[in-house]
Amino acid sequence: MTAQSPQLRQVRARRSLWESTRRTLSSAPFSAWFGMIVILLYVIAAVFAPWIAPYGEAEIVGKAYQPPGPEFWFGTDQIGRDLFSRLIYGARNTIGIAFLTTLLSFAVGGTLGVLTALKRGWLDQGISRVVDAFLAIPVLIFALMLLAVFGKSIVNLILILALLDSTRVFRLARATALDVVVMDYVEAAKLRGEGMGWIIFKEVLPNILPPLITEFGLRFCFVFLTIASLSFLGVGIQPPTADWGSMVAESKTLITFPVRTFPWIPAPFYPALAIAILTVAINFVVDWFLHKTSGLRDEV
Amino acid sequence: MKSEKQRVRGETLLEIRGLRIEGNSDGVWHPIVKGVDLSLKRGEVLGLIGESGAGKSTIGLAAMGFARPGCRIIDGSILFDGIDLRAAGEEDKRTLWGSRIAYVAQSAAAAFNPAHKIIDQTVETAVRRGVMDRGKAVADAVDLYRRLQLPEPAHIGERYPHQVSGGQLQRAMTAMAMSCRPDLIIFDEPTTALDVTTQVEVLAAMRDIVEQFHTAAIYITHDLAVVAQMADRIMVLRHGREVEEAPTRVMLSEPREDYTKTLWAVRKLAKPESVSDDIVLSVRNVDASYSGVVKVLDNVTVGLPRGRTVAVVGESGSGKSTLARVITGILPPSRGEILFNGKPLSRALNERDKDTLRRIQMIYQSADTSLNPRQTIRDIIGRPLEFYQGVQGAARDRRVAELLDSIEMDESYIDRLPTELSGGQKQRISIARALAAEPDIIICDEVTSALDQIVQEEILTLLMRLQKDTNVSYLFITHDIATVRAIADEIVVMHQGKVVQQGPKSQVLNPPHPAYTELLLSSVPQMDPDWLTNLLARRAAGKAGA
Amino acid sequence: MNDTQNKLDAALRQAVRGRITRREFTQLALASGVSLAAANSMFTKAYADEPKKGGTLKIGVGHGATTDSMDPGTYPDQFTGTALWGTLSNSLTEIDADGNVVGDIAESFEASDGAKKWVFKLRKGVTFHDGRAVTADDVVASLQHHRGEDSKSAAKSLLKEIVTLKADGDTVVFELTGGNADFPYTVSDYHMPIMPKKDDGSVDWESGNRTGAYKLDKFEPGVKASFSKNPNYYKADRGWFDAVEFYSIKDVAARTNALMSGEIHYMDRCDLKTLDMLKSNPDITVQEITGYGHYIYVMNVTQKPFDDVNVRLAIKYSINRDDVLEKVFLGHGTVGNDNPIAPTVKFAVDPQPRHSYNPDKAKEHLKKAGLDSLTFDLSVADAAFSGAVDSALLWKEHAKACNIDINVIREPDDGYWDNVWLKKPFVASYWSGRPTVDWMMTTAYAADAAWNDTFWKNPRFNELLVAARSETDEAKRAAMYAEMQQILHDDGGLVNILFNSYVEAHAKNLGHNKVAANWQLDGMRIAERWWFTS
Amino acid sequence: MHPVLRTVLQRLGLGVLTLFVVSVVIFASLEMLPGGFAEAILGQGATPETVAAFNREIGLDRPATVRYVEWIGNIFRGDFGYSYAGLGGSIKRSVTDLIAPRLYNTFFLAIMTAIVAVPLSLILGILAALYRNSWYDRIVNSVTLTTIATPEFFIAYLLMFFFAIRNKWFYSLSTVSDTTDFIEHIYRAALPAITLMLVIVAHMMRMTRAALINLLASPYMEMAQLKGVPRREAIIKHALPNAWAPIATVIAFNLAYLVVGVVVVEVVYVYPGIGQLMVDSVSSRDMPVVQACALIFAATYIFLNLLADIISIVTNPRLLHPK
Repeated sequence: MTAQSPQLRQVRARRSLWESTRRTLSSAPFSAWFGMIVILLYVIAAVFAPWIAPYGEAEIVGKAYQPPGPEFWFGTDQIGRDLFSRLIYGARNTIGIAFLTTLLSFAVGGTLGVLTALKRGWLDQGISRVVDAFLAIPVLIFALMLLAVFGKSIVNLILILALLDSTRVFRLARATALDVVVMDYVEAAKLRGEGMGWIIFKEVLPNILPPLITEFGLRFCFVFLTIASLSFLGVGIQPPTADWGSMVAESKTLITFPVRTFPWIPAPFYPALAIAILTVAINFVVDWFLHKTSGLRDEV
Repeated sequence: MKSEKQRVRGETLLEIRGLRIEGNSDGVWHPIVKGVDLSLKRGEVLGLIGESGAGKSTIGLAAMGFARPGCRIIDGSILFDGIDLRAAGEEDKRTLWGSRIAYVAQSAAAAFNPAHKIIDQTVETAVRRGVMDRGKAVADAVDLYRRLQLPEPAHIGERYPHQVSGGQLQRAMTAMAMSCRPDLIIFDEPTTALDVTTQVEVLAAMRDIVEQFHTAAIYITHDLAVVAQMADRIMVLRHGREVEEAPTRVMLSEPREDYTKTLWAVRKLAKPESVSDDIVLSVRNVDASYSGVVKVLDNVTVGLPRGRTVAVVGESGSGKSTLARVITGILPPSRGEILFNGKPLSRALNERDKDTLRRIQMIYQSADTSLNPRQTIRDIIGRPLEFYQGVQGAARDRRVAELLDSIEMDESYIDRLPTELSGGQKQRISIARALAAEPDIIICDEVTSALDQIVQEEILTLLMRLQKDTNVSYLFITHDIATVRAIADEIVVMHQGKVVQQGPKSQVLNPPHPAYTELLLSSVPQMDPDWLTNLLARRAAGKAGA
Repeated sequence: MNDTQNKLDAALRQAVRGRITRREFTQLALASGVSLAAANSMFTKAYADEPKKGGTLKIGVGHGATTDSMDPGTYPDQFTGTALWGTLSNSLTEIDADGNVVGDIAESFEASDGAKKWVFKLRKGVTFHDGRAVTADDVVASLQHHRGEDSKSAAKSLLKEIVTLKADGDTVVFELTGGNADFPYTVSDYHMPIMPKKDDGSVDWESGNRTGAYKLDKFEPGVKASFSKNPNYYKADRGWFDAVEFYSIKDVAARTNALMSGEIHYMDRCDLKTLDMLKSNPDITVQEITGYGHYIYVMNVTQKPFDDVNVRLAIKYSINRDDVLEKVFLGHGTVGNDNPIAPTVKFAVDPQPRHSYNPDKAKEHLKKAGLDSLTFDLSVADAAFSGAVDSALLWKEHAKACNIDINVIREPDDGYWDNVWLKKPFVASYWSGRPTVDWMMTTAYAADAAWNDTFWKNPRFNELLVAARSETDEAKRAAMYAEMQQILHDDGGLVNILFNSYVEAHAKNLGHNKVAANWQLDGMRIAERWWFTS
Repeated sequence: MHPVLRTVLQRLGLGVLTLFVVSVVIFASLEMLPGGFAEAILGQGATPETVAAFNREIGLDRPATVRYVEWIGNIFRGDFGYSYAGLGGSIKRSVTDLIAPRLYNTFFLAIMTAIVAVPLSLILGILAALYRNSWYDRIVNSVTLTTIATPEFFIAYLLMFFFAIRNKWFYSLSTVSDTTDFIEHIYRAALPAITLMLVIVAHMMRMTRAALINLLASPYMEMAQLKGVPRREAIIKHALPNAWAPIATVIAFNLAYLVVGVVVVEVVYVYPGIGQLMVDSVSSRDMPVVQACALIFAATYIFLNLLADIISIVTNPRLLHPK
């Protein structure tokens, strides 16, 4: 837009970082606020799980399926563990694992994506072909095989999911980077004689962050859905570790029993709800973020 | 022609009073237009002129009762032919738009929908409004194409936007605007994106068609010489306020306000040429091509004297930017050699050593794309320092401060991001970045063409001062003759990859010229309302004569 | 099941078949101390239970894979077992509801030469589904299928005691390496259906032309197997349904839902977690049978520290079996006593002293072994039996009190039986159990047993085992078996946590007699034994 | 050569290459899996002799490379080989026979779902873009989000509970066979289809919306408005044609998912699809079957993406009519 008065620019120029964040937040819609608050709560729960949770993660503290009450807020699960505590620890494990996985997949996929976008040529071809192949193999089944090969430890789970996810990240990073690598400042850096490392991490990456961060949010959610499905197929996170996905899978048989036999919400609904709410929250924030970074302004 | 026009003055068509418009950024509202009055009679052409940010486009759109997303009209009245556009509902406005008020956007390339054929888009409104059935509409459109001197008017409409040149698109868009014979057309910088030679044709076409249908128009531009050709009256805007308003001739002959006077100061800026034989960089018989098929550079030979400025002039596609890429080594030449300080320069970038890289620096046309939006000024200017000279920490910051000072910017800017600077400031930063390397040569690729004229002048003077201080040589790539006059010692005229003419400024700018140089020079708009008329007449005569 | 009860049941069955009058039954009932009202209600109920013809039985089984094949040598589990054997085929003998072996294709069988020679006399008028009569040659061919160099049969090792088998008129004669009084049990195995012999001497296992109560209509491996009534089945009082369909439903929730939505009438392997809720469903009966199957942890007694019997005993005393049964298996099963022979098996005893949780005894035995604390690795995976991991974790807790530190290692499920079982020193294992003491012991505890997963070689035990085989005097055999079980209990390398129950559920309108315990699904022969009451 | 044709050929070439890589990857991971076919089949019952016998029969006693080369050789001759299961008998189970019915079922379900899901999500997406930030938009957004956010099997069980157990409107068992007639098949596959629909509609609808909204900022949309084109028409006539490329990509991705990603749903509803087959075959190490499944999956994926590319070309004049 040619219509932007110098004053306007001045104001923006004089604004401190903190103030601008404050302004940005103040302009955030309700959904974004909701999202951020929820995420914050989850993170707190995850970080301080041992202090918040009334009982231990795998501690058997009562009879099976006790209804919620002062003693057990959400009741107990199939072998008498406190559901509430398991949920809290679940937050820790689920979010922790999902976060590590996503982080790893972005470290690998992102770097490679930008690198290939810069270098092109045979490197690009080679990597792209392999990535295509990996994309063409059904994630679940492939994960199943790899887990069988390397054993179902949490570490392996993270590594394998990260590997499989990184292919998708690679695709995105490469696509977005292609728009950035043609920018003059990248050429300027090349002219200066900068090394690949600098160009990737200082010149290109910072400029493709918005779409990557968005994708990060979504991938993050998909990770624990994938874990849920894996647990359902019998190879996810192994008991007694509390993880929402596995928790839903563990007590899946309860879902289809008439609720009247439960005067309370059946056990699997809590973790499922936990997942749903977090995903919705993240997506709200992501949507808002997208909206801010995209040129589009809504009619005011 | 103008004299005829005096007669057809009718009643007032558009009446704007006390218009105030605000723009929103990050949830805060800032004034953009601060109370502008404006009135326009039938068949009259009003020129809105001002720098970017003067609010001229905003006013232009407001004249349609439209405010862009993120803008809002807060006060004032807009009466179009008696209809209060501020009070009018979306539906009422929609029926006016396209049929009675039409808009011609700055970049036709972007404003045409890539997915539809030109003809379909041209007749869209006419057909929807039921002004005429499609058959008639198409026929009419073809007629308009013809009047606008579009090549093969019968068929050009069948093409998709990306298949025709920018100048043709701009005219097609004018045809689109004309399709319903509106009472008012808003031209929003319609020729800014065009080459000078193309601009002449487009200007002529638009002027004639407006006259023929005796349509009122608001012509928005930052180029006085251009508006002088189009408008009956000119209104100068600054920071959302009217500076002065007067009939074109008056405005040109005796502008009242100082600001208006400064607007064409740049035209007056002229550096005495001084030739030298101490060649720091010489390009010899260089060929270059991208795909390997088409020669973008064809046997180009250019010499750049130390401490002097060589201007490379040409239209887009003349290969002048390619020359820069060849010299910087991004595009290795397919033939010929480049001598730098007498020694042959390695063809490819990665074969050159750090010091050579340091000695040849480049400044790009658009500071927006040449400054990394995620790096602060400190990093942008500081990087070459630590990269080439290994200056670190406090020492580096001190040097950055000095550089900022040398480009006449306060060191308080050191922690700003490029996005927080004005166009001119950004360009200064890129200059500072180049200087930081203490180069022998700076290649300036259209460095001023994206800037307002006043800012252009500032930048050019800065460059010249720096040249005096550091004895750096400029290879100055531009399409703007005025700039060339201002800064060059020698001039190289390029056309379709070949060097048409080169030599000292005085020699190149003064007749006799080779044909192309002639065309180029003559196409540069002059501060004379009759320039376009006369030029066309001359050319017609020339054709007739030939 | 006490004696009178059995007598009454028998009488009832007679009565409803009209062999004795209602009065006679009532008198009998009163005589055995049952009130008149009770007797009457028993009679009416029994009458309602009277088998009725008709209907299509649909069964959901938690096994079945696309790799299942008609080859009985490779029947891996309940799906193939129940469908392709129990429904489609018969073996020479079968195990009845009380765990006794009775003739099936064979009308009778007798041993001679100290049970080294066995003669099976074939039943008259038994025909294959294509109408051809079953001959001794068919029987020989069918059993040969599991023997010989190239046999891929899982039953191969069961039959390696056979020296020769030959057809002799309407009898089949077996020569064994040593005496085996339980040989008739062996040939009741579900891997050994009788199949028609081909001209080339080999047996036709592919076509599914067998002798069973139902003919094979369609077999879609891993999905479904459907059968229709065999009109000229030679057992008059078996095979009531018009058609039987088996669905492979691996997901327990899906299985349960199918039962609740009435799309199947019978499901095996119920989900213990939700059993109470299932029971609360008015149209569904949950039935629980303690079978021969048992969940055990086995140690390699040839390796330190397990080579010391005191260490073994200390370990056996260090686990609270009741707690495991309660917490992990939610009470479904019978705690074990380090004796692999299920209580329901003939000659089973309960060796004393029972190995129940006792930290003091455990410590005491450790001391005897010259240790005051003990640490060892325990390799487990739910592939051995579901709950193996949780049980191990619980055990770890129990053992702490005994100065025993168990280091539980979770092994991958895939390939557990190849890479862990019989390889690691202390592992989780599962035996689906065998109908006889001899069979069980021969398979897993005899010195030369193919699957001796404790590597336990006890001379006395082995000589008893051999002796008992050829011993035809029931009393003497009982004594021998009792001693063997005692020895194994005291000295062996197995920690038997519990005998698992087959927990299965079915629609209320299914009728049946006493349910066999040797396999799931009424000894895998549910299709020919059960019926619709309405 | 015409750009469309060129792209198609080029992609097909790459596709074949990809398929090759896939087969190598799969084969390698199968080789790495602990245990072999015999052990998997015999389980606890495996003895060295029987395992040896099995391997002799299947030819597993030969080195992996040899087996792979042989296998791929047969593939090029269009022979997918025989399942390891029941190799001994006179009736061998050819992989094609094994897969054909399953593949039919899978495609049946996929197509059945797509036919409803694709138009539905397009309409929902366009409406959401039209009335963005309206209540409709917000509601559709949240609902779709929650469906994305819930594990598939959870949705599946819920549907099962409400529509098969509480109210016996549908079957909870979707077991079908080649004897099931068309209508019956549709009826049986209804619940799985709905489940999948809930999952993919969300993705596609959101992408449609995003793709459209991205374009609203472009100058030609403003131009359309200033030409007096009504908002609805502007979005459908001016935005949509330029949004096909991203939409097509995401649709292709989801359709691929319908074929390759439904194993969970198949398990829950006991639907004899190809996903189940592959999982089974993996756990029983039935190499020829696993490979065949993998190739089919990969091929589907590649084909659909190719389709998406073609769509984005033909809807983009720049590519369709180069200067």
